[in-house]
Amino acid sequence: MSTTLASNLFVFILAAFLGYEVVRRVSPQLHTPLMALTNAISAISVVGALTLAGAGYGHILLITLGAIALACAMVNVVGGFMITDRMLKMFKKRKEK
Amino acid sequence: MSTTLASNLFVFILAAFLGYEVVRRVSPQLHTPLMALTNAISAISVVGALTLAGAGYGHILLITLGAIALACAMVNVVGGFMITDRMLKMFKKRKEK
Amino acid sequence: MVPASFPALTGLVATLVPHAAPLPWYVTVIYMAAAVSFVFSLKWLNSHKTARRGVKMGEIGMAAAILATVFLPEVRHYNWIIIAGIIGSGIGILLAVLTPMTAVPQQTALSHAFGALAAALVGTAEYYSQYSHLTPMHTGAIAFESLLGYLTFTGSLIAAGKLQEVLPTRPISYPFQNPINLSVLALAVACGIWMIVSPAHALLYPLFMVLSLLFGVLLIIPIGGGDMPTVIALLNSYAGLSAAAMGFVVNNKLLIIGGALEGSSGFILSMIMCKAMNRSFLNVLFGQAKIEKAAKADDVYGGKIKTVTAEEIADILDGARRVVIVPGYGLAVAQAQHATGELFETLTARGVDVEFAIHPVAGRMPGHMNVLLAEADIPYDHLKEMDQINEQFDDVDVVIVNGANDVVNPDARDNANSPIAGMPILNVDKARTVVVIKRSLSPGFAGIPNPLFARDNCLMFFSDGKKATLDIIQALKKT
Amino acid sequence: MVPASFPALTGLVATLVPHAAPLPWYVTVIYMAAAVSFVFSLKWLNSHKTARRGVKMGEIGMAAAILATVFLPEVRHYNWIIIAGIIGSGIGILLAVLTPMTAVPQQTALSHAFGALAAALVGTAEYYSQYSHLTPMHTGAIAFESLLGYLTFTGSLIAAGKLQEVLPTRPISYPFQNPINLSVLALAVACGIWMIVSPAHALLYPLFMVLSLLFGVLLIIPIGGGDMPTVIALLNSYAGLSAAAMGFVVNNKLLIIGGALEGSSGFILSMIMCKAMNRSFLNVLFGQAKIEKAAKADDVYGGKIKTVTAEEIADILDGARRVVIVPGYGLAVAQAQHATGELFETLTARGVDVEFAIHPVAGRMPGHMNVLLAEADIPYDHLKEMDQINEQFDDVDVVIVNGANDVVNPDARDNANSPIAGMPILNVDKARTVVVIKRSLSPGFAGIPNPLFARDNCLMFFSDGKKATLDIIQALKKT
Ligand SMILES: NC(=O)c1ccc[n+]([C@@H]2O[C@H](COP(=O)([O-])OP(=O)(O)OC[C@H]3O[C@@H](n4cnc5c(N)ncnc54)[C@H](OP(=O)(O)O)[C@@H]3O)[C@@H](O)[C@H]2O)c1
Ligand SMILES: NC(=O)c1ccc[n+]([C@@H]2O[C@H](COP(=O)([O-])OP(=O)(O)OC[C@H]3O[C@@H](n4cnc5c(N)ncnc54)[C@H](OP(=O)(O)O)[C@@H]3O)[C@@H](O)[C@H]2O)c1
Repeated sequence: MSTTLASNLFVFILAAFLGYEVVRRVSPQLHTPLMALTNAISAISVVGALTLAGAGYGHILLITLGAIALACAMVNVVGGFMITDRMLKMFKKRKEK
Repeated sequence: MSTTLASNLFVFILAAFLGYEVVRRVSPQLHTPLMALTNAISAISVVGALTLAGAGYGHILLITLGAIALACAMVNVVGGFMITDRMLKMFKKRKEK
Repeated sequence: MVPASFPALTGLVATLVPHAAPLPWYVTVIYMAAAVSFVFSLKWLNSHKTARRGVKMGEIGMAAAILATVFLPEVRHYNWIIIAGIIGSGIGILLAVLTPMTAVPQQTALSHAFGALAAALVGTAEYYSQYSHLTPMHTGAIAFESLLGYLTFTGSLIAAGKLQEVLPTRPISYPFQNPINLSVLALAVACGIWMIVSPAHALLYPLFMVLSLLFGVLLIIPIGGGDMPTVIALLNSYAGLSAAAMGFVVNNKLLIIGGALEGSSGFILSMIMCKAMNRSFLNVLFGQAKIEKAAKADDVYGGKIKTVTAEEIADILDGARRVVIVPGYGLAVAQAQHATGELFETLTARGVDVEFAIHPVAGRMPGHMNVLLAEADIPYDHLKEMDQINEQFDDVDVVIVNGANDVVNPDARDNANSPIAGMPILNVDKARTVVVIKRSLSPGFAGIPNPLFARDNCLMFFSDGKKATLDIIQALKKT
Repeated sequence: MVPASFPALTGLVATLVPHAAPLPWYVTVIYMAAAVSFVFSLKWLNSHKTARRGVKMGEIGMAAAILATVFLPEVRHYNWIIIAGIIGSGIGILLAVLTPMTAVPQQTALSHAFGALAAALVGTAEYYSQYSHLTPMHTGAIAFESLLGYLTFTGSLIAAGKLQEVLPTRPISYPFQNPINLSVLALAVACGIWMIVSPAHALLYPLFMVLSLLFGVLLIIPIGGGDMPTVIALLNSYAGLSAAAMGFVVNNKLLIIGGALEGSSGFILSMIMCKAMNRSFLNVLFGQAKIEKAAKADDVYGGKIKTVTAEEIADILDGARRVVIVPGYGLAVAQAQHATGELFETLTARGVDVEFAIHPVAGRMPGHMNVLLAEADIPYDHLKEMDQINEQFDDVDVVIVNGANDVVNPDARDNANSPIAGMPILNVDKARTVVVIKRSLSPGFAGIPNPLFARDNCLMFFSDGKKATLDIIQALKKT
């Protein structure tokens, strides 16, 4: 196994466990915002699309693929965080009267 | 930063967070066994001592250092798990009479 | 190694290897900080008090990681980045601002489609830019990324279509469904393995891509609308895994972490959903729609159904101290959340103690009911989980069930022969009086009659969920 | 680059680079599995039911990792491995089997010393085998490993000595203590940095080593016996970090994970200890021993102390329905756990409801009281945490405080000027009757009088913790 693959696997395993431990304590009340938030976070794949779309060399087809991927990922980066916050803003405690 | 150092740091950060999330839920009743168990687990450093003591080439001084390190780590490998189990065995529920 | 069949592409082989160069150290540090910020972002979602801070934290980490990447030396041309960035952000803003809360499930499914498509396209580009010097390991990672990405893309589109009711919500089935679906998957996997063995074969990747897209469709169409909560959670997990796979392909640990976090989150949510329906994953994915006849409906209901009017309900509520409202799938369909919020205010103003009992699978996605009720300004400390409130129904004067059915079916608890036996339910039948709002006696998702409706303490109000609620408020104002 | 001052070692330079060769893939897989097993091992310690399974899991992972390493191609000579393995395992078995439960704190401190020494020695060997071609990064990791390893080694030995009372338990202080200690640390760090700049300088490493060893001693001797719970937890964390640092040096991710797990576990435990004493880390480590006089002891106690005999206690217990026993540091010192177990049995046999209220810092290390009481066969569901029982003392007939003092001092709660103000305490003063077993009116660790002893509902039984308990059992048998 290449060292790179090995260390990536270690990172994946640890992150998956960590995600499990952290997420299982999120209250069911917030499961919908949770999905939106994780969706925004995994849109970090925008970083991969960026290097592709910005490489500027190579075939136009590849750059187009990169640009479409970038646009798709940006939808989630921007939309994901915004809608999470929009939902969370709605959760209010009883206001004292 | 070398790629190796970077991936080691990623692993360290994730493992530290994971440890935090997992350990903070251990009941105070088991804090003493917890210390013994983590001590046994971190004695995985025996693996580093093994390659040193078993290399067989190089200076006798280095091999001696490796052998002492190996012995020290083995104390914790064997002693740590055993005493953890010994303590855990003592915790019993009320026996039905 | 470079075959003649890729004439247009041969020129770029070996030019696009962005991840082969090590990153500048400060970019690595920023990526680490971003990973930590993502972990805190999720941690802080644990509690209402810190949740919005968590979103901020995630945004900061994301912004830092994007900026660091944009200024990498190998990123040289910004035209496409700016154009795609603006288009993507624009769509994102529109979706985030315009989506009504009742449509959040569809919107979520769409986001999974976008995320998965991004991963799939990057996988495709990686494959075509490097096919002549791919290691088996690298091809394997690309194949994994593409398979997951394309199948999640089409699967999520189908799910979004079903949720939006553009596509039929009932399960679509045909003979030999499972064998056919699994064959398509097996073919795709075989293609992937072949690609690993000989990466430069011209037709393999397109075929692989088509099979993955097809499998995504086939996987989701047999699943009924009622199982969408589980399916959305599962697609959430897949979308995360495809992002993580992209991390393996471009060798970026931050992507792996971000993807893994979503992957396990979606996995947990689908586990919770399955448990709350007392079903297994495999059963949700491959269980054929049951064709059992709900023949005994007449036996169960015959002559035992008592209906009420809004005025009678108002009278009953007038004497109540403690009321619990059980929202269900029908409340979302009827868009009755704001009316329900008004009912909550009206009753509270009259000194009644009003709470909401929320079953984990009520609604169309995990947690959906909570978001809807929060939208209607109902304070979240009045939203109770099943386990919190289930012991307390003895002590409740009136339960109002609005558009829920299976999740309050006592057969699940009492009748071991029921198709939903063992599914945890809300014990509303223990309350003094139960008022059920639904349009007819037609069954819920499970397709079985509900003996609750025939109980002595149960009164039916046949009406649309929103109209019924408004009528009750009207009637209450007159008493 | 290779200086003449290391004549004996020049021959081996560049021979010992075990981690430069990539591991066989199956070893990597085994290491991953071992990492996963360690995580499960800790996870399963969450609950009594799964805890022992967790130990098994950890053992399996450890055994697999060791076997995989032993059969690595670069491990060629087994003589030393066998000898050192046998000696180490032998000592380990002896320590695990023979250590009495009252001595677990010392044993734990000793284990930290062993673990840290192993890390430090490997760091030393790495340095000397590679000093001529070390990168700054690598030297930095070795320096970090050695510093942490050696300081934890001596620090843990001092802590073990204090706990075993071979060394004086009271804080040892001298003028300019903190400036001197910090200078030693600064010197060591300076040496480390110099080493990174010119790794081959002959005298640097030995000097660095001596300074690290010295700093470990200086760090722990000023800390009093009462602060040992925090200090042990901190040394636990350091021992883990030094193992993790070894992982960076030999580039082994399994070591990094194992070390990081212990590192954060120790960190959490020391946080819990500090919080339970309402103090900060820095205050524990660098706070000078307060020389305030507990001058007001006479004011507090004068004429208000009521003593009782074992027979009188037996009479009081005879009428009690609910009894809570509060064990403290003195119970461990008196080795009174088995006598306490017998008292528990005697009272339970008479139909009394007996529970134990355990303060987080009671005893000499985190959780120590629980282990002692479990050893005495007291079922763990009768061991209550502070938060579980603190609201219930109103409802308790008799509290027996055995060898505890500061953790039941109501001044911490009620008197904002008390030196221990704000420290969370057990509210034993709310019980109907409190019986305190200790040998005299002398203060506990904080050195302040305890107004509890002067309360109307408090009775003092001046005696050794074990003898007192046995006397009460005797008296009970006679009533
Ligand atoms: N997979 C399973 O085995 C299973 C089993 C149970 C539940 N579930 C999940 O649980 C979810 C919800 O359970 P549930 O009890 O909330 O729903 P349910 O059992 O599907 O019942 C929903 C009820 O809402 C009523 N309804 C629909 N539109 C309405 C409207 N406009 N106004 C008023 N009522 C309306 C329907 O009755 P009318 O047509 O008479 O109005 C229906 O009986 C489902 O979406 C599904 O995901 C799954
Ligand atoms: N750092 C801080 O500020 C701080 C403050 C409070 C507590 N703590 C921690 O809390 C721990 C325990 O608190 P604690 O309330 O359990 O202990 P404590 O406050 O230190 O008091 C222990 C008591 O045990 C008694 N004792 C000693 N040997 C005995 C024997 N053989 N038989 C009967 N009694 C005996 C002593 O009184 P006699 O000598 O009269 O017998 C002493 O008052 C300490 O070890 C310390 O770690 C720290």
